Amino acid sequence: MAATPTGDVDVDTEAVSASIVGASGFAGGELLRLLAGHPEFELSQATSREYAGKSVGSVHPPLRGTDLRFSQPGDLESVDVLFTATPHGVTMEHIDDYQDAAELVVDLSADFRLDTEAQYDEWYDGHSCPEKLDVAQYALPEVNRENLAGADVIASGGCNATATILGLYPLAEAGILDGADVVVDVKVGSSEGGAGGGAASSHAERSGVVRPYAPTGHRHEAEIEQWLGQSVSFTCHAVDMVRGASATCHVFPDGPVSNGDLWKAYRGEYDDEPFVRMQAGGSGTYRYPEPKAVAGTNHAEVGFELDASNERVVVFSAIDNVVKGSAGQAVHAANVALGFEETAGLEFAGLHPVGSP
Amino acid sequence: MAATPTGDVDVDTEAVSASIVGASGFAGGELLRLLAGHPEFELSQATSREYAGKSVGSVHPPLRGTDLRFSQPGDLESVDVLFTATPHGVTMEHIDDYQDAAELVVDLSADFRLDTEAQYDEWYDGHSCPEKLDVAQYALPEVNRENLAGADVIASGGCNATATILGLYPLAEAGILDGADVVVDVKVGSSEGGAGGGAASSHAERSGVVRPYAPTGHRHEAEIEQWLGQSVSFTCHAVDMVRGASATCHVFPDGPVSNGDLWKAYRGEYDDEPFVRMQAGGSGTYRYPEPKAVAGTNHAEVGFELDASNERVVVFSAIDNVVKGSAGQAVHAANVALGFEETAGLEFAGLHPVGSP
Amino acid sequence: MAATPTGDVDVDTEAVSASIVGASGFAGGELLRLLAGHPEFELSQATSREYAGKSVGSVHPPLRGTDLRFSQPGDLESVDVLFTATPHGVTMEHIDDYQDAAELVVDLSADFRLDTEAQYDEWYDGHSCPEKLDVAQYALPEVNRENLAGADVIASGGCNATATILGLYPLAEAGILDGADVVVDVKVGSSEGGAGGGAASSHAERSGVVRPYAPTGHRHEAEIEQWLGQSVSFTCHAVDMVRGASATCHVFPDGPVSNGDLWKAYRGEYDDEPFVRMQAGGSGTYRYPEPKAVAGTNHAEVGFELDASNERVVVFSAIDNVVKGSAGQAVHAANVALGFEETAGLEFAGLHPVGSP
Amino acid sequence: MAATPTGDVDVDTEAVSASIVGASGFAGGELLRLLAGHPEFELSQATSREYAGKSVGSVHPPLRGTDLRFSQPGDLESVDVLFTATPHGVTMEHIDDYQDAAELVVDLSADFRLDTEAQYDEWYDGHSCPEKLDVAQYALPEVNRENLAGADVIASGGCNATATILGLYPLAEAGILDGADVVVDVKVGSSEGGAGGGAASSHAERSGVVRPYAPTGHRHEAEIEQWLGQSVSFTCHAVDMVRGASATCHVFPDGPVSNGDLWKAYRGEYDDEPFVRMQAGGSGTYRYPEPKAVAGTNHAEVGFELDASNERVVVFSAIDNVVKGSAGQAVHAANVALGFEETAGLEFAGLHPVGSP
Amino acid sequence: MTTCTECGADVALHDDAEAGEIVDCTTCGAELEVIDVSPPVLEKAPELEEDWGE
Amino acid sequence: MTTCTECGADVALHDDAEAGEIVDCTTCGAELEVIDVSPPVLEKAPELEEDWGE
Ligand SMILES: NC(=O)c1ccc[n+]([C@@H]2O[C@H](COP(=O)([O-])OP(=O)(O)OC[C@H]3O[C@@H](n4cnc5c(N)ncnc54)[C@H](OP(=O)(O)O)[C@@H]3O)[C@@H](O)[C@H]2O)c1
Ligand SMILES: NC(=O)c1ccc[n+]([C@@H]2O[C@H](COP(=O)([O-])OP(=O)(O)OC[C@H]3O[C@@H](n4cnc5c(N)ncnc54)[C@H](OP(=O)(O)O)[C@@H]3O)[C@@H](O)[C@H]2O)c1
Ligand SMILES: NC(=O)c1ccc[n+]([C@@H]2O[C@H](COP(=O)([O-])OP(=O)(O)OC[C@H]3O[C@@H](n4cnc5c(N)ncnc54)[C@H](OP(=O)(O)O)[C@@H]3O)[C@@H](O)[C@H]2O)c1
Ligand SMILES: NC(=O)c1ccc[n+]([C@@H]2O[C@H](COP(=O)([O-])OP(=O)(O)OC[C@H]3O[C@@H](n4cnc5c(N)ncnc54)[C@H](OP(=O)(O)O)[C@@H]3O)[C@@H](O)[C@H]2O)c1
Ligand SMILES: [Zn+2]
Ligand SMILES: [Zn+2]
Repeated sequence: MAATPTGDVDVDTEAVSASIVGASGFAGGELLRLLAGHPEFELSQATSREYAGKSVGSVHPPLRGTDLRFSQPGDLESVDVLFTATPHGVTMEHIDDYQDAAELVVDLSADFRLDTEAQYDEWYDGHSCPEKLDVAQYALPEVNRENLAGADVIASGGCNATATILGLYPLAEAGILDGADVVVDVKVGSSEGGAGGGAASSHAERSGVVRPYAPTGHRHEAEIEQWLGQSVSFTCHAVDMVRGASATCHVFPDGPVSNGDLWKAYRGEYDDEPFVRMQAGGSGTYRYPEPKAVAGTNHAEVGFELDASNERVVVFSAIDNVVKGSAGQAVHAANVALGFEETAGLEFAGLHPVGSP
Repeated sequence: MAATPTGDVDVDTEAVSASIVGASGFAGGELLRLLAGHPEFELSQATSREYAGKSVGSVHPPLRGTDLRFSQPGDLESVDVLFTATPHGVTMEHIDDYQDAAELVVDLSADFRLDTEAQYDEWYDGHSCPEKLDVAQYALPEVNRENLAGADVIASGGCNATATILGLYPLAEAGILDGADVVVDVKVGSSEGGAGGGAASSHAERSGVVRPYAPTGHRHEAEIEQWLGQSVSFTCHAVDMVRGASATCHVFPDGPVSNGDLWKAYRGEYDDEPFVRMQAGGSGTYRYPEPKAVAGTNHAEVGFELDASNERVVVFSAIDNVVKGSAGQAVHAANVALGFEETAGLEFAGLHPVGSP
Repeated sequence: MAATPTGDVDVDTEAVSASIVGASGFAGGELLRLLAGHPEFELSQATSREYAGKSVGSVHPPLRGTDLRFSQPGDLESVDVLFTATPHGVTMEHIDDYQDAAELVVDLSADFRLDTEAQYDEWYDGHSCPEKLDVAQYALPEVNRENLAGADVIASGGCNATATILGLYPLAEAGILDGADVVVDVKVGSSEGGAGGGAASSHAERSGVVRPYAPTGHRHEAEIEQWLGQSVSFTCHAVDMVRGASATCHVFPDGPVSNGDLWKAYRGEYDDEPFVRMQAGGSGTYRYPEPKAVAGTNHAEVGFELDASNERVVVFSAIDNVVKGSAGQAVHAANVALGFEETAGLEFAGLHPVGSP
Repeated sequence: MAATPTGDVDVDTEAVSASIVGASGFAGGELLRLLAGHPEFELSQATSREYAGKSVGSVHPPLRGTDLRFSQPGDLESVDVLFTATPHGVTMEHIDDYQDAAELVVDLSADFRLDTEAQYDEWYDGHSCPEKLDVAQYALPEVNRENLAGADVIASGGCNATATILGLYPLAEAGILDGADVVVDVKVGSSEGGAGGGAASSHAERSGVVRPYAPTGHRHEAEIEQWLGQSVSFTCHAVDMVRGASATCHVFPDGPVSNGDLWKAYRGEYDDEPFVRMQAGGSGTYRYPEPKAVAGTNHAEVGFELDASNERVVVFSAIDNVVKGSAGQAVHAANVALGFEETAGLEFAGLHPVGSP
Repeated sequence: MTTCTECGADVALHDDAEAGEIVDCTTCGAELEVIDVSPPVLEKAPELEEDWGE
Repeated sequence: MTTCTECGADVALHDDAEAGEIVDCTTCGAELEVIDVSPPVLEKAPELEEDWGE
């Protein structure tokens, strides 16, 4: 999977330096963890305004023992690659500074995921730097691998969008989605809300829920439509897990589809993908995609079942929202962009048994 | 809500005696709990083959201090009402004995929920006593109240079916379901599987899951279709809670529907229902139906959101599977059948805060 | 258990009016729930500064459908009994106003639990109204029933203190605690922290923990010592549940103790108590006290095991922190003080199966 | 940390072959996971009687995509190292066969942990191969590193014993434990019970518990006493997590101890240990050892707090029971025995945020 | 007594309700702004976007 | 080496595989019954109905 180095970053001789803006957050913490274990990157700075001066391990236990301390985002130094894991709106505001500081900016927010200003007007509150939308590339290698080398800005996908796109992309490519009606019913963990806290996300209120939180009009619909060429009816539920996003896609194709057609579509798309695992039926306890089976990993599980009597294909897709749905996707895309081994730094395969990671 | 006593059971002078077959199970335990606190019933026997001779509190902690002990199902004595909470197939086999023992049999299994032998042939493995299907009445008062008085056999609904039917019934009654496409995506707790155990339902394997377990062809589709006059595309997921069934129904009506139409349909159907609560939007932490908000209670929460851009109505419905979805529904139906106050024994309103009950 | 009405409140002819200060919190919400279902009380006001004007059901789902709305604490009207469920410090500051408004004040905070100003100086930050400490009575009926009738101020115990005192009181009364060394290792749920929220108590950080949070010097030691006449070595852990406090007391008596001695001590103290259940060994899944077996109830479970080889008695005690450890204890004490049936409004016996309530 | 190869296994030229007996269980699955990612080992066979013929990934999701299939324990081939992860009693019965098959046997059960037949008579049901007890070495490198090289049989410690020993060993070495009274209060996850299942460990019954399960007389006391030279009063509780063992040790030293003494004892023992992290006080959300902070890793967290007023030292110790408390400890010991890098295959540092892994 | 603009249910206003106050409908939970008090007029209150940060 | 009847992926059979044995496909997880060994023939194994008891 490794390719020759490309892009503007020189990776020939030594470690590539990387910094993280928003490193005290959940996605930023994952970036820290992944880059700390990455054979090609060397961590330079990790910013946090709230924790500046404290060791990164004081916030993120897996990094205990590391000497790195949080610095102020205003003190950013030059670096090869800058990862930004800030709330929506921050990167679009600072993109010039970020690009001054680094040749490659990998952003985890929604700021550069969509192609056009019009989409930001429709789904968000507009865009403050629309002229840069062109140069940004969507990170998800399974759908955009060929455009990542040489990119200046890479936009890591939304977690729910990633789960949905990975589930449906083979159908889109095979034409099975053309004219299909699609309902996407998503279940996500609490880390999706970030490290903030607040009464509704307190343990007492958030435990044990099946809580509809975006019944209609979820912003990720924009990304999904952009990549599938097709709108979907999307609804999100918070459930009692910390990591994980699970999309159940109910697809009603325009014409008849067989199990063979489906396997052809999925295997054709994913057989060579290092981070997608098919899981469709079979035996034992784990028969279909489940978020806990991929928790902590950059893997996606994808599977389906044909419902002949309802002329429906049920597609299941499960990821870890902060890895494959965010920091892992970003590192994977950077690996591709910089010509590293695709799986570098992303080898962790998960745990069994595991509770609610 | 109380009506004049009807049916064959004489409730005028003293407590009505009741026994439970399958009282060591999860649904049977709930029956015990509810009948023990019921002002009109007096518990007579509670059967369990495995625990015969032990006190009911040794299995069900809320019943500690009660003197009642499990007896063998073969030792059933005559009683006014017999509740049966056995696995599918047991009641149809023993229905004659049960009817000999009691004037009213309330069964919690699927054995008498469907109208015709043909349905049992299609969805189950046939029926051993099809001639009794006629005399049985479906328990759910919200859809079948008027037929319960005088019934000889009452069949309590399936928990997933109950959640779905309660969510969609107002739309069916208002004609909004005519010609509509409907996807039902259900999330349920582990008590739905019964008290058995087994490797896949062990705490280590079952914790933290979003696990598709009936992607297609779920048997409850038969009940749903029977009551809504309309087939649905149904998929079930196990999630990390013990009690609770939550149905998200994605409805695509044939023509345009307004918020006003929806409120009219739902309020018309449910404003006077003692056990249905509308919860649609609003403010605070609990905006839509959530199973933990009704855990331990006989309440259903129902709500909806209009997705204008997708011409979709998203309906949410949440119940406690072992109460409203089983034992509570059975007691509610018995209350109606026997002319008791409808809410008798079912007053518990739930807990807040509450984790994953 | 009911006695003749006593105290200053006239309970002969009609419902006793009650208001709650701090009704939007976790303990205040339980008070609302318990008083709403109480046969003798009539709810008058429920205060919250944050939610003033909103219906109480918008914060506490079990109260949906109730017309009562939160009012400002400044708008308190006269009432028979005033329950205060505010953070430590509020009641001592407002005690004069509260006593002007009601003949009986039942406070759930720590403000009036200790006997002397010196204790507040040692364990808290002093006391602003020490002259009232004398008139206040500790609520826990199992240790102070005879002093509740006629009290002007009743101070509901701390939840960890309640669990510990209930576990050890029979040993203290039997003299087995004299000269004994005692370690108390407590495990509690997240509702103990109140409705506030904050990053450390967010679902993502607080899930799945066994987190030492008061390794030494816990303030409840003061109450425990006051009631047992004996200091204990106390350590608290947060675990993954919402409701529940479980105390494991490792007791090393000064001399030999037999199982018979222990049963005599515990049965002597608790056989007639309506809310204490002995649970020591036995068979089945639930052999010792467990918080989930009493969740939502005013019951305490107490049990023990003799460790002959270590000359140790291990005592287990489990309660629901917001009921027996707070609001339920307060209502129970009010029942005693006002001569109501002791169990009035507190009959709920709990659920089985139940997850993590 | 790497040393020159020692023992009988030749590790010079190529991968060392390893097989696992009991590979379908929880500890065996962890061995599979760790050895699959280990740079020095090559997996040869993985046995399971129940799953023979199936791929190891069908039971353990992290191993999906691996071609290895379970084989029958009767079909064991020769190998360099044999790991056995079977229930107590199996290895002592088959030890001759196992030693015929491999030069180094690493057993995860209790069969070879104790030094003498007398201990097995006292704590277990005797020993069928007492003559081999001498040749076995306890695996835990922190206490027995110097005896591992050249061992024929290595006995991995019990998980609760490991947590306790790691917490108290520095005090024992520093003499602070001499004459001290020690209470050990342990909280563990459900994976400790193995992959079996059963009604009491079903999700519905086991969720949300704080359940005393070994109030007195726990067998791990034997190991603990063997390594600390001191008996302890030991009590175990099941709590709601899957992985993790947390020991709170309440120590009452014979004489005065200062914070300085404690830090000296702990830092002296653990400063150079690759898998022990001190965590005592500090700031932020994670101040003391917590199992979820080490879940999935071979790390132990150890910390303490001095309770001057009770002349007590409270020691906290947290591990992942199936890694540091079992499979990871076994691999660590094998690394030491075979002269590999100590941390080889054990680099995973854990996740943040993480729920209940 | 006035009517919820969302679901049509009756909403009871307390005596000293003031314009600008937010009440919720106990039937559907909608947040309603009191626009006028005599006679009472309610309007759906502007919604606070919940930020789930993804 | 033979082919999964469900997804078409290669399935490796071990040397002493016997007719009647159940193997699973490591690509899709399907349980396959070994119908014949030389040449290898696989067939989808009959499914065990999971009972969820509702
Ligand atoms: N969580 C997920 O599952 C997920 C999935 C996909 C994508 N994402 C995206 O990843 C981004 C981060 O999400 P998160 O969940 O990690 O959020 P988070 O936990 O709230 O972290 C936000 C981080 O950004 C920093 N930050 C906030 N405002 C800033 C500013 N104005 N300038 C510089 N730094 C600022 C914060 O640190 P200080 O305030 O201390 O500086 C913190 O480190 C978001 O755009 C989110 O949409 C998240
Ligand atoms: N759990 C739910 O959420 C739910 C919801 C709706 C409907 N239901 C229905 O309620 C019924 C009971 O379900 P459950 O979850 O309570 O199951 P469960 O926990 O497995 O209990 C089954 C009970 O039936 C008894 N039993 C089994 N076979 C019997 C036989 N041949 N003769 C007499 N007694 C027998 C068992 O006790 P012994 O074996 O000791 O005799 C046990 O008490 C099922 O039909 C189920 O479909 C359950
Ligand atoms: N939670 C437990 O397990 C437990 C157990 C035993 C005892 N307690 C005690 O019960 C009390 C309440 O605890 P909690 O857990 O319910 O706390 P909580 O959830 O934080 O609730 C506090 C309540 O007090 C109100 N409040 C705060 N400051 C106030 C002030 N200055 N004047 C008037 N009202 C004020 C708050 O409402 P507004 O801010 O909106 O006015 C809220 O309703 C505490 O003293 C606690 O120690 C709690
Ligand atoms: N779980 C923990 O936290 C933990 C911690 C420390 C130590 N340990 C120790 O590790 C060992 C395994 O524990 P576990 O939790 O992994 O148990 P488990 O999940 O029940 O696994 C037991 C394994 O042994 C196999 N097995 C059982 N009987 C056998 C026999 N007679 N011959 C050959 N194989 C047999 C089983 O597979 P088949 O039946 O299919 O052959 C299974 O693979 C135990 O000795 C335990 O004390 C466990
Ligand atoms: Zn309304
Ligand atoms: Zn296949």
